[in-house]
Amino acid sequence: MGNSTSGNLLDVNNIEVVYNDIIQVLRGVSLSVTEGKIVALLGTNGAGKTTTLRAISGLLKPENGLIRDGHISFKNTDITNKLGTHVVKLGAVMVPEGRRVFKHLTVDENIRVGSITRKDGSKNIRSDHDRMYEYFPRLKEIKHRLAGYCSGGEQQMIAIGRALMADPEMLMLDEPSLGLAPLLVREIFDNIRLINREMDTTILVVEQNAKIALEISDYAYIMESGKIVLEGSSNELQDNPDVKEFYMGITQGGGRKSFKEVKSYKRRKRWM
Amino acid sequence: MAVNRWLATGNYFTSYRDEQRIFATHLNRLFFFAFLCCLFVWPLLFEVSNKYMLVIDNILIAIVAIIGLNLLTGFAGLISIGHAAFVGVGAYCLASFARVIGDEHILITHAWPVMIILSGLLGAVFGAFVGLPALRLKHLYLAIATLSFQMIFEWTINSMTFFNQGQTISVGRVFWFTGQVMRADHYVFWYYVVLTVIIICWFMASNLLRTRYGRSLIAVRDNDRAADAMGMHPGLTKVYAFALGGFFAGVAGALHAYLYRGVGIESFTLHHSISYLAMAIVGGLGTLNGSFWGPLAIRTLDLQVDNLAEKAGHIFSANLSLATALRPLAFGLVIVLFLMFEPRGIANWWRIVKSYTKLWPFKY
Amino acid sequence: MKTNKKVLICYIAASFILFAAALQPAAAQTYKIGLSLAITGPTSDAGVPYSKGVEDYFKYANDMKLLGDDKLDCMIKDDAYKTDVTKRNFEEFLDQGIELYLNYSTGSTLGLKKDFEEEKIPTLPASFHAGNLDDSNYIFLPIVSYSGQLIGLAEYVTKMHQGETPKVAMFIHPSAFGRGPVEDLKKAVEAGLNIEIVEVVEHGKDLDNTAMLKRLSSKGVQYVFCHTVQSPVATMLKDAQRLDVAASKFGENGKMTFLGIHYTGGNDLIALAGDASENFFWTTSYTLTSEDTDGARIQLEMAKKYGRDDKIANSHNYTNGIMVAQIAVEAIRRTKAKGKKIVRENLYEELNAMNGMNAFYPVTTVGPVTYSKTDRQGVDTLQLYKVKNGVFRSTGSTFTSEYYKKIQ
Amino acid sequence: MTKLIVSDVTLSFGGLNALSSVDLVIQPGLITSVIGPNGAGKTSLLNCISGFYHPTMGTITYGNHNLTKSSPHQVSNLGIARAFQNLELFSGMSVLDNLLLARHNNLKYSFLSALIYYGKASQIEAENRAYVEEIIDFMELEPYRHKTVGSLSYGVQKRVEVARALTMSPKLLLLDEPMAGMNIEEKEDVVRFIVDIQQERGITVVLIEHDLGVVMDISNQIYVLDFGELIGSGTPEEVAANPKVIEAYIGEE
Amino acid sequence: MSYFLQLVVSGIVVGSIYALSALGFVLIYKSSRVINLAHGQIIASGCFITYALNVWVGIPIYLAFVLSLIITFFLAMGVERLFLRRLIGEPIISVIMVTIGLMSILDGIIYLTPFGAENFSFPEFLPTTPIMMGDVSISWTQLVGVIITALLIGGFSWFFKKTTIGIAKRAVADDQLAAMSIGVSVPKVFGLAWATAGLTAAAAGGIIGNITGLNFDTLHAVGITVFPVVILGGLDSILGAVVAGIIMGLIQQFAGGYLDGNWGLNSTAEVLPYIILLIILLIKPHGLFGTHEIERV
Repeated sequence: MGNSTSGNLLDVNNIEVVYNDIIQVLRGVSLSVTEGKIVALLGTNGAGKTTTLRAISGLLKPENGLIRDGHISFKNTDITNKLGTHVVKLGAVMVPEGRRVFKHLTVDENIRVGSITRKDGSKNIRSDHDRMYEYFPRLKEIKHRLAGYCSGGEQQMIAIGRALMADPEMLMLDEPSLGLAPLLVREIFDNIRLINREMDTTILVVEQNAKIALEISDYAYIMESGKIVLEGSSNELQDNPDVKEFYMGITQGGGRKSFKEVKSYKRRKRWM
Repeated sequence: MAVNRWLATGNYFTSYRDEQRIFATHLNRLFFFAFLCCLFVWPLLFEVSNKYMLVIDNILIAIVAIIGLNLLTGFAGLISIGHAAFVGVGAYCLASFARVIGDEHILITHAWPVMIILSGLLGAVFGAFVGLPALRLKHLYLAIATLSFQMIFEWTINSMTFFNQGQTISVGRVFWFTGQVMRADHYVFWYYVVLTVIIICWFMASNLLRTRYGRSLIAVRDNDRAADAMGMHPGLTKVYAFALGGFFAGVAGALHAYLYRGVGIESFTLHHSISYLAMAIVGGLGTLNGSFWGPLAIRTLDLQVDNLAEKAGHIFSANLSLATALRPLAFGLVIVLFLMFEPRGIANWWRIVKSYTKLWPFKY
Repeated sequence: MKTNKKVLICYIAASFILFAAALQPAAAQTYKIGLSLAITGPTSDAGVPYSKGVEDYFKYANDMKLLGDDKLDCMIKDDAYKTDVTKRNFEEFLDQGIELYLNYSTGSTLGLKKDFEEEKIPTLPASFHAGNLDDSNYIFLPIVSYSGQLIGLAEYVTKMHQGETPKVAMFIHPSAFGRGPVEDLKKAVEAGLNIEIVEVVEHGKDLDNTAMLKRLSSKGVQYVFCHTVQSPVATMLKDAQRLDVAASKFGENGKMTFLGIHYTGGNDLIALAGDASENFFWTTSYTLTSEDTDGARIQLEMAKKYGRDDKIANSHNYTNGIMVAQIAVEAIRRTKAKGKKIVRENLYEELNAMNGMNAFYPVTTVGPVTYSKTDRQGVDTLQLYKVKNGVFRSTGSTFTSEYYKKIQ
Repeated sequence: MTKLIVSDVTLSFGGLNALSSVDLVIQPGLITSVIGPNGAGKTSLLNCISGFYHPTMGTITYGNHNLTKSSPHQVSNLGIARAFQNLELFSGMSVLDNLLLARHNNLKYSFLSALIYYGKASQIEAENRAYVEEIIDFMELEPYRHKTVGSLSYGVQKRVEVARALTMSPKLLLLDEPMAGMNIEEKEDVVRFIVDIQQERGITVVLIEHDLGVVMDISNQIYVLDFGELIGSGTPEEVAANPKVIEAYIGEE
Repeated sequence: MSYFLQLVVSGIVVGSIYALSALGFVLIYKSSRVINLAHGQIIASGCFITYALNVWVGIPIYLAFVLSLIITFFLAMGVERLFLRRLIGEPIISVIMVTIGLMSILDGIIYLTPFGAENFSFPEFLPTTPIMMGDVSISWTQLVGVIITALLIGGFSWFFKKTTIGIAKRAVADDQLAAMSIGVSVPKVFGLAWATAGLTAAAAGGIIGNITGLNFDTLHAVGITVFPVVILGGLDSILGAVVAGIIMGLIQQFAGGYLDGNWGLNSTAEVLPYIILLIILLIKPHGLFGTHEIERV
């Protein structure tokens, strides 16, 4: 199966992931990413989105996780349970959740270290390095500051820049909007779209903020408790009433329901 | 339906006070007291050689010290590479008295329970002092600070004439109601004393752990910032943890001095500190019953390795270095293997055994 | 058939019992001796050859039937230089029923002194610390104490030194073992020994002694008395060579002559210090294998017989171990010869009687062992050795320390 | 009821101002929200109030008490409790133990009494256990009572975080993004708890939150921070209409 | 004055040896946050390997030295693979205790060799006449030792600052998961850290062995003596190791030179580093150059 040619950049086929040999997090997840597109993976907390990303990028091991069933292929190469290094070398890089920059390294070093797996000469690396500063001009100003002292938005840019330095064909982003102010979220997502267009990088983005994710993506999957429950082109999903209600907080009337009302409704339920 | 207080099955709690009991069922309590009785009675029934009684006494004293280390390192998460120095402070408290008032003074020979408590208190004071850097230092830096105190302690004892420059300071034989405890009864007598001390210490420690004074230790270990926000002064709590550890160590030190009838620096070196840590780890950090398993395991291992080394020495008589190598090899391997395969120590095996028998006679 | 078998078994058993009973009075006895020492841990470099010496000599005594058909069983236990373990070993030996005890370190000898008294067991330590003898009746030093050795050295210096009062520094081990003789040497000076003690240095684990050597040299120190183990002495000698402060012959003006007592010298020092050990003076009561003596020959033969390598065979601590074993065997032999039972009290008596006509002459020492109720230091005679072309050679004749007797 | 007054507070790290001259008043009995873009200094402000940071300039007072130089445990002794943004739970302990720990200040018995666990100590401990149970009930944490906190889902952990702060029986509760990373349903739950805390228990709440929807719905008073400066304040309606706030925060949509 | 200068020179010599020994600690700590208490044993084995190659096998000393660096490089890598790999992510105390266990195991292994109980010394291969600079003298052995130290330390600081692999090693120390996400092979980095630490340990061992002779006690005591140096320098700073090493070297020399023998004090060089360490830590809790944890509440 591993070498079947599907035309997709990434194929995830019915994978099951187990942590510590007992806790099953993914129960048969399948998805595929077509080259050059932005694909969004949406879902609530604990649905298994992050685990899916980690399974793809070979980062389950540190958390004691294992793909027990199913397989993943990237560029028609089987990468099931392969180590992170291997996957990065093949061209799929993940930006982990929660802006995990190297706090004690400077911004410049953070970006530079992203090129660790590259073998295509220091010239290319240097030109890519400069290009990162073009994408994120803000980072150039704070080049020599320790990344740990940068703001959340800056850290997210560093993390993305760092991942791009590996010259990936596919970039995976894990909740880039987490804990960021609305204005920044927009900026980050604009950047993502830009990267997709200018660098021809395929993007797989995991998000909770369904609204903005559906806005920029071409195709989307929705996960719930370890399974894909819905998929479709982003435009379709945007109009899906269920998606609207459960993931975007928009009632059927089109308006937003007030949290206070929810409160009194639920309290009534509580007393009943 | 009547509450069944004998077995865990059908034993439900009707008040919060019930839930906080040390013994969940009467059966537990019964077993515990039966076990205690056995501990007290067996030396009367069997003839034990002095050597083995000494070994047993030694294990028991180590248990007292390890209860302290476990509170400090296991529960409060403060690594101490200077526990032998704390034990030494207790021993040298007694030795100082012996130097000043003479080793056969009535205070030492008759009022020995007072001396033991006094040594504990001095250990606590010293512990608190050593713990002061905890107000500022964290993790490894704090561990190394305790190492520094160990070194300073050794140097001080070694160079001050008051402490006989580290040479043995002798401590007199004590009196009991039946008169002076002579050589023949010495080790058995101290067996009973140390056993009693352990029981008291165990009750004190387990009581402490179900109150705010014990919980605060665990809080600063797990998350000292949150502990701060909960209203505990993280620094002072750590200092208090050191004092607590120092108290038990001090008591152990005084007992050691009485048992060996003398105090010399050789018993309180860095090597001993390391071996205390090993006991705590092998026993199981952060569990009270680990304090019993650790010393038992390590000291027994020591003994067995010695015997083995001797046998090896006979077989390879031309070259004793195999025997020489055995002791450190075995000690090292035990620590490493435990950490790699059972980082929660022997206490975890105990827990597993207990959970198997817990719902007896009903299984899951 | 069944009954036959039973009868047979009964018969065999009965004959065994009878046979054993008949043999009982003439049966060879085994005497138990215990040795606890540091085979591992600190000072194991001295402890290992020492233990081999003891072990080999007892084997030798058994093989050569020095005690007739009786056998010696010496239990050797490692205590890794820890007093606690020594105590445990000692208790075990007592449980096993030893009649004589061999101990090792200064710390444990001092620590167990009271037990020796209570148990009334004669003890021969490898530590020659003079303090071992205070308030104690049962400890017998095989040779003269560190203090005696050191004062002997000092007397040698006063005798050979030309010029004014020789200025002396002491380089000692930071422990009871090292500090032991310091006070005694000071007492000897008060009693009229003509040296000036400029400084007493306790060494640490230094990688460099420049500071100390420069300081001593600036204070005009000409002689450095060492009382420690080999390794720090070696480091110091190397530094002295580098700083060019080491004398090339005894008492060279403006330079320092290094002298040491028992545990500082021997082949280990030469092994560690190499060239720098040249011209180091050393005193002990033993014969060395680098000299052609009877003791050396017997020692080398014994080592060969029991398969020891050259290093052990030539170690002065191997000699040291042979020596204590010799005393033990001799005491037992004499007790037995008198037809007395081999028990602690009799051995103790016999040891105390080893003087005058009854003095014991071991093969590996430069003088006789003499013990009495008041003198429990064995060999009082010392020999001075000097490193020449990488080996220790004796210089001058044997001597005993006079001032040491005066201050006692 | 006591007012918390932050006046003219400046906080700088190595020349960088996290807060500059911030003035605000927390009225007792109300829900006050602080909003602002990431890096605006909201968490820094909370850290200043709860004693983790000490302002470079300015004062913070709570009633008659000056909190400017107080450390966290001193602040908590005054009845100011705090829930953290990045979970700061005792993750190896059960939910119950976490909450019991929060009662630290409310337990008054001596060390000796604790050693023998007799009389006062045992009585107070039992009372205390009962109180914790009440909070567990209030926050609907019953199913998780004996579970290790680390093994719970993120959403529940956040709830434990709030519950723990509440267990301290505070007069003023500081909540730092209690709803970050939650889906809408979970958010609704938390909102309900917050409103209950204020209305049923009469506890003053200071809330830091990104979700404007939530903030607008439940706050009585809103302060808006941007780059460490206060750029607007008032009722939800006032703030929503403030052009400066719209520009800095919501962006032009 | 020349006395003072001699103390300074000797202090720097001893200090640079401390720095080189401390460098091993720093290399390991910097990438894996492990403090290796068995470093003294690795230093000793490096020294013994050099000796064995040189004297027993008969390889020329410089070649033997380089070979021992290589052997120890792989030895340390093996140690990491065998013992520490499984403990990634365990609490500090476990890691400390594992290295203590390792210390015992290596002790045991060394006791199996002749080096355990016997003493040796390197054959002289450098001129034994000291180099005199006015009144101040320094031996060739010491000079060569200082030069090797300087080269190694310079090399490693460059490596960490300037090369991508060096930065990657620091990155691993910072956040393992993030490092893995960009394709850094964490196990490789840990192995490499131990290997390089082993290399420096062998170098230190070779130098110390030439100065003091081969006595196991003395050699593995260096491991403990270097502790205050490592902590004073701040655990993860190479510059810190150098500065702290030299400070400690100087302190010990001055203590030996000015305190000992006066006021009844003796072997103060043994204890003074610890006292000074405590004082400095109270003022600077992360050592002189240690990284402060960036904590955000």
